Amino acid sequence: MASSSKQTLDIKLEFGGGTELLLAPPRNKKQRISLPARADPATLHKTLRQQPVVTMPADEGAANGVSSSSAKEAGPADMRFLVQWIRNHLIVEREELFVNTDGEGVRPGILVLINDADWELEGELDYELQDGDEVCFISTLHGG
Amino acid sequence: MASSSKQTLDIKLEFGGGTELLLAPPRNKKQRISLPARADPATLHKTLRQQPVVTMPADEGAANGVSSSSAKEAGPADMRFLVQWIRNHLIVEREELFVNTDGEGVRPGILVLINDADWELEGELDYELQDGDEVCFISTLHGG
Amino acid sequence: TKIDSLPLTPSEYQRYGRQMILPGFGGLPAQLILKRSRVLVVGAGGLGCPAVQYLALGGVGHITVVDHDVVERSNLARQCLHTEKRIGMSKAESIRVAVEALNPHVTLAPITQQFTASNALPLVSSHDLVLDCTDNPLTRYLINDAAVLCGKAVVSGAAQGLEGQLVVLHRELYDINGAGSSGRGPCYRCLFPVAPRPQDVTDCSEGGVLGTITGLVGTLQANETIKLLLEGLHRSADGNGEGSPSPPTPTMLLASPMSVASSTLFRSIKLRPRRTDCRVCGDETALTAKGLRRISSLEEEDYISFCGLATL
Amino acid sequence: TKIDSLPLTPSEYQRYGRQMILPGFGGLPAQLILKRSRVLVVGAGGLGCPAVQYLALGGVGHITVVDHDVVERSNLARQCLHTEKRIGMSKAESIRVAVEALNPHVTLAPITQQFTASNALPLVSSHDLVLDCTDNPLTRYLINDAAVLCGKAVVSGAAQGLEGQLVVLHRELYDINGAGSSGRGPCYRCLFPVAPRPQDVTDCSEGGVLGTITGLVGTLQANETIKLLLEGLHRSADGNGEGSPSPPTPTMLLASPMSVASSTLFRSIKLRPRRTDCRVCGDETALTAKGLRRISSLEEEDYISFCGLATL
Ligand SMILES: [Zn+2]
Ligand SMILES: [Zn+2]
Repeated sequence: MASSSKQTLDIKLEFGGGTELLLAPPRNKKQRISLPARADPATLHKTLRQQPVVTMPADEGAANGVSSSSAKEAGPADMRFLVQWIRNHLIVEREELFVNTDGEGVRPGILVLINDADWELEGELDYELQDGDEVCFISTLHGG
Repeated sequence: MASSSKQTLDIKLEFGGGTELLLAPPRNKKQRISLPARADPATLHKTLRQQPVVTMPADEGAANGVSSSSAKEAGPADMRFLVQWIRNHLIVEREELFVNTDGEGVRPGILVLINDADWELEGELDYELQDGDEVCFISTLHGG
Repeated sequence: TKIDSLPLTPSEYQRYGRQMILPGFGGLPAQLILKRSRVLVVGAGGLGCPAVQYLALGGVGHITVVDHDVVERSNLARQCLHTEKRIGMSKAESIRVAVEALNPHVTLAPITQQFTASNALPLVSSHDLVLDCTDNPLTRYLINDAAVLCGKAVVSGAAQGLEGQLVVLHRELYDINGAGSSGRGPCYRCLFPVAPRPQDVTDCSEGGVLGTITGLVGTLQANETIKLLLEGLHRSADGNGEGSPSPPTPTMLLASPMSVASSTLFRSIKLRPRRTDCRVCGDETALTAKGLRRISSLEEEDYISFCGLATL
Repeated sequence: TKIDSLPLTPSEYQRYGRQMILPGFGGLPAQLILKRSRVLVVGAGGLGCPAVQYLALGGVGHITVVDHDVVERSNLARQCLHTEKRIGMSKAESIRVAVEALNPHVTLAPITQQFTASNALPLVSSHDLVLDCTDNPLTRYLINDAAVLCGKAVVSGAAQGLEGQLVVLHRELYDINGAGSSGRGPCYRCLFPVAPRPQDVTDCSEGGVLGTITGLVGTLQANETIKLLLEGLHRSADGNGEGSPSPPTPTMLLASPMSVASSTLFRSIKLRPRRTDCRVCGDETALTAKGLRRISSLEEEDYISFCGLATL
């Protein structure tokens, strides 16, 4: 709770191609979140779902996220962490339409973009998020 | 001639909607120029046309431009200066299709954009150019 | 009443079903708004054809097309609603024939006269908005001035060579609270107070144009029109994020889809706001202060001199 | 010979004149390349209609359209080449009728069968490139695999809801010196090595789609096709800046033209390069190292299981 704003990353999220339909209403396609800069595993605990966060003000993110800076296994916030964070904080139903069956990645058919580039160019799950990054989740379309 | 690179501004130019047809071949729609940071009036002299510059390397711009930093009337490079610079260095024929009849502005029907915004939002001819600015000259289209 | 309980025929329900179920479109209320809309399309060429095509397919109920030209073979590489067999027919009439086959549920009213200072106001005032699909500056200023005098927006498209431009003129702006209109965006005269000289104007017959470019811009004009017609509905809906437009900064879309650089295929540029001393949409005080006369009658304006065409 | 001295008929000169004079198009040589091109369009629906429309108008000489569906009324709000009167007719045949009226100088070959593992290779190999205008992942993988096996590029479009996507797959890349091909961009399997589960796939009949979106994407597919067909000509020309493409970074265009935010109307995203261990376009060494079997016969591939459709 004593976290300073330096312990959070300002991340712009965007959802498209239908992935926005998995979010809590009003299903904003564009959201700005404050992500803890250190990926404390406790953050990912499902009980945090009690506090649904739709568009987080900067300090609320910090309060939610960094419960203890001395927690073991905490590392820089990477895409692996962000995917879990979104699953726990933003997705309200049918999370299997967002995450992979292994629970770690993103389901087949969702393009993940980090600053408008395919995340496979950036290291995928291992990419360490930077303050100001823009991350998009776009479902590929099949219609014609 | 003793100018350092700090005395030049790196400006991205773009020409579209047909204005690129007024340029010297190969009529590159996108060009990167080094503009003297101080608008020395001598720079604008037509005799400089002897040295046509299509896509200027960084130091050539400085050499061409800043003949003397003590020249009177020198001020920060503004859009008025850039329009003249383009007229003298890039336009090879029919310059009346680019500049206004008053010789200072740009002819009616050309949209001027500074960093993707109408230059009227930025002060038009009086706008002082910043290093890295992107300036576009786009002729309005009338066809259908 | 019976009409209210079944506002569309079963055939219309079948036809429009796929768009009515679309989240963000607006369902039956949106379809009914389109059905009751009246749209004026000036120009039945490279832009007018695809624009009318998608307006008619989408179910815009009444479309008036104004064009005094006849179909020529040189039009056929881009003007998608005309055919080899209809060479020599009025373009407006040719579009009527095409639309009849595409969607019998919409009315296409062909006007085979030129759009002039004399007929501009009655034409514009009897429609909800105007699509500028013309090919010359004089008509563009005329459409603009008529639209401003009638309080209508103009969905203006242009295509030439390998480039296209799209802008909505004189559009109503809404403040972020949705509390109502907060004025209008710039009109064509705000953006271009001085007409280009005739020698600076190239048209498609001199400079050439590619069909996919006019097709793209015309389709986007239809899209923008549908967006504008449904704007009120979407603004009043509590919405899903798509449904509540923020105040649109006036922008122009530049399209260069033949470019090899992906960064310049499409670009939105920020435009200046309305000019308070604009001769057609400006404020009385600003005009008086500058000694400018407001345009109040199109027939009293000398568009020919304004466009530098008097001595040609 | 006589044919060489007048390679187009006077009627064709009249028709294509406006695009042949266009700086950056390529004049008569470009028009002749289009005339001699053979393009395969899989899918005669919302994307196939506008794509074929502008390919035919532009003078692409031979267009084969594959679709086993028949025209239904629910198609007509977006599928611009079909008409009320042709409800019940095969879509491929309906497109043939439409194109005959639009441009008698091009050949439209309708194939009223499904595109399958059995007919994919002969169909793809006899054309210069393929437009993917289909509506399901299975056919998208099949088109991709056939195109890679035949060494052809795929101009792939998709539209759903209020969004569209466009990407050229397996395209030849050229190094900046124009010294020749420097390999290929990613294919569909490079981008999506694992198929989406059926429950994650919505199609237009469930999710809905708007006609202006399919119109936009289909028109852009035609545009991209013309760009690709003329790429060799433009690369060899000393050019005017338009004429010498730099090596294209693989990109995908995302279109949300109904969005109110002008910054997201169109966006080009950078894609990953070709996957060396891609099962269809990968390198032998990388595949062997990973113990993967290269796809060499479409009929031996189990597309139904791959797309998770076996148990449905
Ligand atoms: Zn105005
Ligand atoms: Zn591949």
